Amino acid sequence: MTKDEDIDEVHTGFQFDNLARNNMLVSRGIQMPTAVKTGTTIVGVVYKEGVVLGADTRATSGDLIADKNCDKIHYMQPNIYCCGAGTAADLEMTTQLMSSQLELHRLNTGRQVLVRTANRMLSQMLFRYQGHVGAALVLGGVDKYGPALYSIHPHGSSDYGPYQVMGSGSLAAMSVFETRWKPDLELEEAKLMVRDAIAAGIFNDLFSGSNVDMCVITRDGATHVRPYEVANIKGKRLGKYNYKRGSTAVLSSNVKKIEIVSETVKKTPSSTDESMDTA
Amino acid sequence: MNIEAPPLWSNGPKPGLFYDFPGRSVGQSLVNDHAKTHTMYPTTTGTSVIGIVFDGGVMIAADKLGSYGSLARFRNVERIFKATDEAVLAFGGDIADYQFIREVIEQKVRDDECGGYSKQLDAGALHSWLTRVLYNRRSRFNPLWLDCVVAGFRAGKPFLGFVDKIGTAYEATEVASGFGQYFAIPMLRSAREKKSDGIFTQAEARKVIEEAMKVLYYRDCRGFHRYMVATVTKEGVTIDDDLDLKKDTNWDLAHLTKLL
Amino acid sequence: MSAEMLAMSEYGRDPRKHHFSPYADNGGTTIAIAGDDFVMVGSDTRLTNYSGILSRNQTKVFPLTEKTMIASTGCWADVLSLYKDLQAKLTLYSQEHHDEMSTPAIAQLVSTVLYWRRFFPYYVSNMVIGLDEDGSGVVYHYDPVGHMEKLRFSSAGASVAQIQPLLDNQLGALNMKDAVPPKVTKALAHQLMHDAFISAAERDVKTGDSCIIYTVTKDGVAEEQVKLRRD
Amino acid sequence: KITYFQSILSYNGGCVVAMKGKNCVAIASDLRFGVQLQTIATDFERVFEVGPNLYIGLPGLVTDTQTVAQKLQYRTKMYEMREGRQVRPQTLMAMVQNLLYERRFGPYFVEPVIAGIDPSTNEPFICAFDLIGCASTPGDFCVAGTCEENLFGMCETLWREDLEPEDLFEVISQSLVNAFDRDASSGWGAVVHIIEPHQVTTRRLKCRQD
Amino acid sequence: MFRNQYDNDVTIWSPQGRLHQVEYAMEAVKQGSATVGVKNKTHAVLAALKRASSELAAHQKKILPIDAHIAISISGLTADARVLSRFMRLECLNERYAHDQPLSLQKLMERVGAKMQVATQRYDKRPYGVGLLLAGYDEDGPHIYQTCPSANYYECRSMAIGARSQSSRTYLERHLDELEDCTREQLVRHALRALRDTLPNDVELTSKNCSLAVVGEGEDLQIFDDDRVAPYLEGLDQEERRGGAAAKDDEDESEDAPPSADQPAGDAPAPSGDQMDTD
Amino acid sequence: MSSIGTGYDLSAAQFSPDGRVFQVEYAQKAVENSGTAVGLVCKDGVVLAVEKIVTSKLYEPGTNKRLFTVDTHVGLACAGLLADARAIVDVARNEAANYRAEYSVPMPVKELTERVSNYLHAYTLYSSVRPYGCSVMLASYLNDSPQLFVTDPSGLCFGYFGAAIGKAKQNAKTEIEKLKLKELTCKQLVKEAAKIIYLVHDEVKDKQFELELSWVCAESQGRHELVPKALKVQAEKYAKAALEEESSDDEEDM
Repeated sequence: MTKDEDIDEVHTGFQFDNLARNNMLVSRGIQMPTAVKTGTTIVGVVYKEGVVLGADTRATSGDLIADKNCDKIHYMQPNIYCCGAGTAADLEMTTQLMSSQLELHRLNTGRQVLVRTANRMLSQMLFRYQGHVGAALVLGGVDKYGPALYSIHPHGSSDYGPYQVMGSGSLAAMSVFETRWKPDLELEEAKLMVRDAIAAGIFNDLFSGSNVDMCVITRDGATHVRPYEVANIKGKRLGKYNYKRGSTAVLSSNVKKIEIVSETVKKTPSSTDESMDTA
Repeated sequence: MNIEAPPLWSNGPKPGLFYDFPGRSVGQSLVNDHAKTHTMYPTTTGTSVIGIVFDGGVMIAADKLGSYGSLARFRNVERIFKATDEAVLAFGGDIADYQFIREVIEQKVRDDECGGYSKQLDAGALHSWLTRVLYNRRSRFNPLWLDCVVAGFRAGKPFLGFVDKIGTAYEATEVASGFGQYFAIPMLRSAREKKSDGIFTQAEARKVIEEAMKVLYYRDCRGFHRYMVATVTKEGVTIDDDLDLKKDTNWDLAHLTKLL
Repeated sequence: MSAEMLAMSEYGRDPRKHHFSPYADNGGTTIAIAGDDFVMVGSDTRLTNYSGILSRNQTKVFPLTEKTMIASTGCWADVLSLYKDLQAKLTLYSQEHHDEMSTPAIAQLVSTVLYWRRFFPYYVSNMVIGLDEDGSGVVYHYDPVGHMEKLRFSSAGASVAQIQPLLDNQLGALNMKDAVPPKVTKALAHQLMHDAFISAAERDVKTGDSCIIYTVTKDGVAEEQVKLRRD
Repeated sequence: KITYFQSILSYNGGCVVAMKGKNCVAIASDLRFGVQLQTIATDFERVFEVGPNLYIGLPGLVTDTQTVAQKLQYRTKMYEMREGRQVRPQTLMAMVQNLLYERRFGPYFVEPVIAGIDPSTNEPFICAFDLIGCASTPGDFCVAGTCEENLFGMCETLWREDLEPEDLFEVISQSLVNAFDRDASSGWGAVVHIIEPHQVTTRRLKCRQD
Repeated sequence: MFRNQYDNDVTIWSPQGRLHQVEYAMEAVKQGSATVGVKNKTHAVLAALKRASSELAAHQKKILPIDAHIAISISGLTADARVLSRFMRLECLNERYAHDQPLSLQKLMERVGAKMQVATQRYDKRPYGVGLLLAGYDEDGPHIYQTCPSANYYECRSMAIGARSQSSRTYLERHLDELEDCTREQLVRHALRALRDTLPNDVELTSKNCSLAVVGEGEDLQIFDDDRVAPYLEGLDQEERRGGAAAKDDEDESEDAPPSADQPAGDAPAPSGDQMDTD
Repeated sequence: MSSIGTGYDLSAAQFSPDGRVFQVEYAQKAVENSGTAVGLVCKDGVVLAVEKIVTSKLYEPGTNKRLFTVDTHVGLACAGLLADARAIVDVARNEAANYRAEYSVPMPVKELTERVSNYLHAYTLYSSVRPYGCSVMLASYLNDSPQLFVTDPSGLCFGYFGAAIGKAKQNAKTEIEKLKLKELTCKQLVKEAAKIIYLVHDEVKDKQFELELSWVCAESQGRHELVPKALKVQAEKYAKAALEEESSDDEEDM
């Protein structure tokens, strides 16, 4: 008899059922396709009253730009945000997962989550996956000890400091901080520095591009500005590419009408599991 | 001069090598190229070189470290030299290859000097020549492991050019090799963009070069605090060969990277 | 070498290992469109290696004679060498024949020169464009080892995939009912080239900064530069 | 043995494109099912109906196209039964994301594209994934498959804002057909779905058969 | 039958320390039609007299381009000149290929000299039986050079070689001081007048028999033949011939070529010159 | 030269019955047909001077120099066929460059001259080539030591304190012997060298000539250079004055 699990196993965690097949393909000399990466410039800097995080918005797959305006600054907690560079899916899922873990932690302890806690949990998770989860992060936030800023490497090591950079454009961004950073920055100084650092990545690193996103975190909360600055706009086309209707030769056409039904959803006690979607 | 007298008769001795007579034909390569393997990796290396064009001249800089793998092996290696009044060259990559090519260039310059030609090799000519040399070596799979920056004048105008070990060559108002490409280029470019006319004075150029060298010293683990700067203007070449960044560096930051 | 290896910056590799490849991918995109009495060719001006921009102002179109140009992209070292080689051959030819080489003859020469290096190829996408003996525009497209095809329009280089279908559609009038290929005017060619570069710059990291468009007519070569995004 | 494809994703060929219009979306795909350079079938549907005005295209390795389609069908039906409501495009996106990311280390070789209209807001929605479930939700169009570069080039030039359904049909059709004409692994006919709140128009296009 | 026993090979010195073969080769230069080279401060000009071997034949080329900044005109064995011109062209090409700049005239002359010298010293060679005039423009300004079969070369303020060229040289010596400061047009005129002085009184320069090359500051080499040379000849036939040495006979030829500094001119009369095509 | 014309003088690879190689001697004749060159060694350097005979007004002044720089520290003066001499200069330059490439120090002029003379000698061995028709003088000032060497078409080579080659070498030698070379400096010697060239120049046979003067000495930092213009003008003035004095002396004698 067919069980649910045979059709679609409902397990948590990673599934490895395709692994044997895929390894067989690899052993026959077939290259595995590449996932979308965020080449990326991400930075963070501590200023007098908090932390400023910044990111570009380009996602690439090889030399191709897969997404011109992706969001690389992820919400972790009201007082903590995290910028990600690396394999896009890993970043998306890792931050999502960790965000809910931290929320649980907050609910369990009834206290604001410490940035160092977020750092430790992320590091440990990434360490567990031995670098196979390709996430490089800049984690910043403000807690009762004040502002804190970390970078976390895909293998699980992490680094604490007043400014952090990650991604393929990190060297360009680093040059900005190395020349201009000083203790006790004012907010505007910090924002300008972050903007310039991201711009250095956008304009000098091929795998970073499009806009500057920014997130300012203070004791009073976070403001995530997206975009903070549109660094590049698409050129204006000279031509108008309007096709005469009927230009395309059609073999068959079929119209399916849809009956529009109004729909309301009521919460019932048994559906709490499903509605636990905090994202 | 390249015109070599041919052998005195076919397969005979070449004049000047007459003491090989009689015998096998001389002057031919005795080594079978196919059986040869070439060095495909550098040994003692120098790191970044950076260069920038300013109003009326060009400035380049390189530090003085020769690394042997991760060992900071030689601490007083000069990687910039003056070829003529219109050309200075700086090299990153294998130090032995650099010293070899430097000898060759110096002999070229000496040949011109002895020939009494009024025109000396300018930066454009040397840049082009290096492109040919490096491309030919890469095509024979026997590369000179070098990134070259050529600075000076061409036809009376400031010239700054780059060639790498396979012969990729271009001219630009700012060039850098190695880590300089990642750290220094963004700095040099944004400094230039901040100028409304995009033109540096010599003093500004010097300042931005110093800044860039400092960042490279901070962040490139093959970088070093002792460095050289060469400036080419209409007045000629000046080389400052004992500069030191140490006094300008600031490590206060170190205390802020520990979570207490 | 895989695209991944090429894209990976030098510093990103294992610092203890050195790797020698005689080739590099320095990007660049070119488009050529021929008209009845002109030919237009454009290139972007970005020169790249690994993840960096070497130059924002490097054309990839070079003059060969008064009425012939070559557009080359790919391994820049090979581009330079190929161009120098062709220049020397054309100079010798013109001195020995007391005349410039015609565009079709140059086209054949390029094919021969490329095939000469069949087993250590120039890693270059080439187009030869010019006016033929009748004064009408022609475009020759090559693969890296010398296969040659005479066309009315073509593109080559990093963003060829993005651009070629558009030219097919707009100039070849493909896949449109009752449509005939339009007469190629300078205005149309310029507009398409301009828009194609804008689209390519949107989606290809190796194309951008600006494009230079050259128009070859019997009166000479006109040049125009248009800005593109710089990220 | 010679392989004619660079990635397993191109083994069977195929491509999908989705576009936003004014109060409408469209999704289109080719109809080729091949094995490397050999064409097996020219009527292979790789766009599947998930809800009345919600479609998903699954270009990639055909065995995975079908597996993922079936698994999704299972999950969406379960959702509809449990929830007693239709799957919204956003929800489908989350489901696909989870399905694919579960197999982060042994992925299905598909790069799905979703097009639909949110039944509650009538907002057009499109979204694309890589093979391990990284979603992007652009405002204009998304593409996937063997000729995605060609498609990007076409769409970047042809797409414009506020296309009416009929114009959207022309733009998406021309983008698709001209793009896959320059790709050996896709083509041999195309199907286009124009999705509006009140109707879905499905058209098969006349194309080159080579 | 030999004139003396020391003249049948270039490898043999005569007891007087002379090389008869080289001296005979110098005679070949005088068999060619005349050519003139002049320069002022900015330009160098060549003018040459073209011969046609018969009514039915085209006029031979006398002026050959070497590079954008150099031309040669030849007097003597055409075939030998071709070898040398090809050599010079390759040298110029090589300089552009390697150094991306035009070859300076001095370097070119040294290389040509070296090549020609080899042919004066070996039993398997014979000296080049051709004299050349080079006109060129480089970083030092305009130059006129003359080469001889003896492998000597001279930088000249102006020069004429070939049949009956003594009349031209007389003209040039007389106008030497005017040349330096004259205009480009005047310079061309001087060259043509000097060339005309080599002609018999009843023969004029025409667009058929005259060839002209001009190179100078800001001006790439241009060679004028046929219709293009006609404008420069306009009015020339009205001008008085000043050289006054119209119909010189062949006896004058023995002192025709300038004797070289280190090598006395040939004492033997020229051999009846029909053994090879000269131009 | 009793054997001249007997047929034993047609090849460099041929002895005459009385044991001479006439072709080499004939080549030396060519050297003696050329303008004179002198080389003088003094305490702080070497001076080279050449009488360059000019045969046409049309030639650009100052070209076709017979003084060459072989390496920065070596000067060369030649007499004989200029084309042959240039070939020798190329050989010498190659030798000097090779030595530098091998040892990265300037080549001692003695070794250089020996290499050059070996080369010249090779051309006296075969019937397939002719001996070079030129002699060369090589001068250098290295490590405070001025040196002068001369080699001729036979491949012989000797060091000198003062040497002369070319047409009037006998007269020139006589003049040189009058000088107290070891007490003079280069600056003074330049004038004497100019004077010698002016003295030995034969105005009847060769109408025009140019004086070429170069030195390699402490004054020029060990580099071989043409004598600075001002000094050369002075030297020529001195030479002309001396010449007039001498000719008036001659008249008195008569």
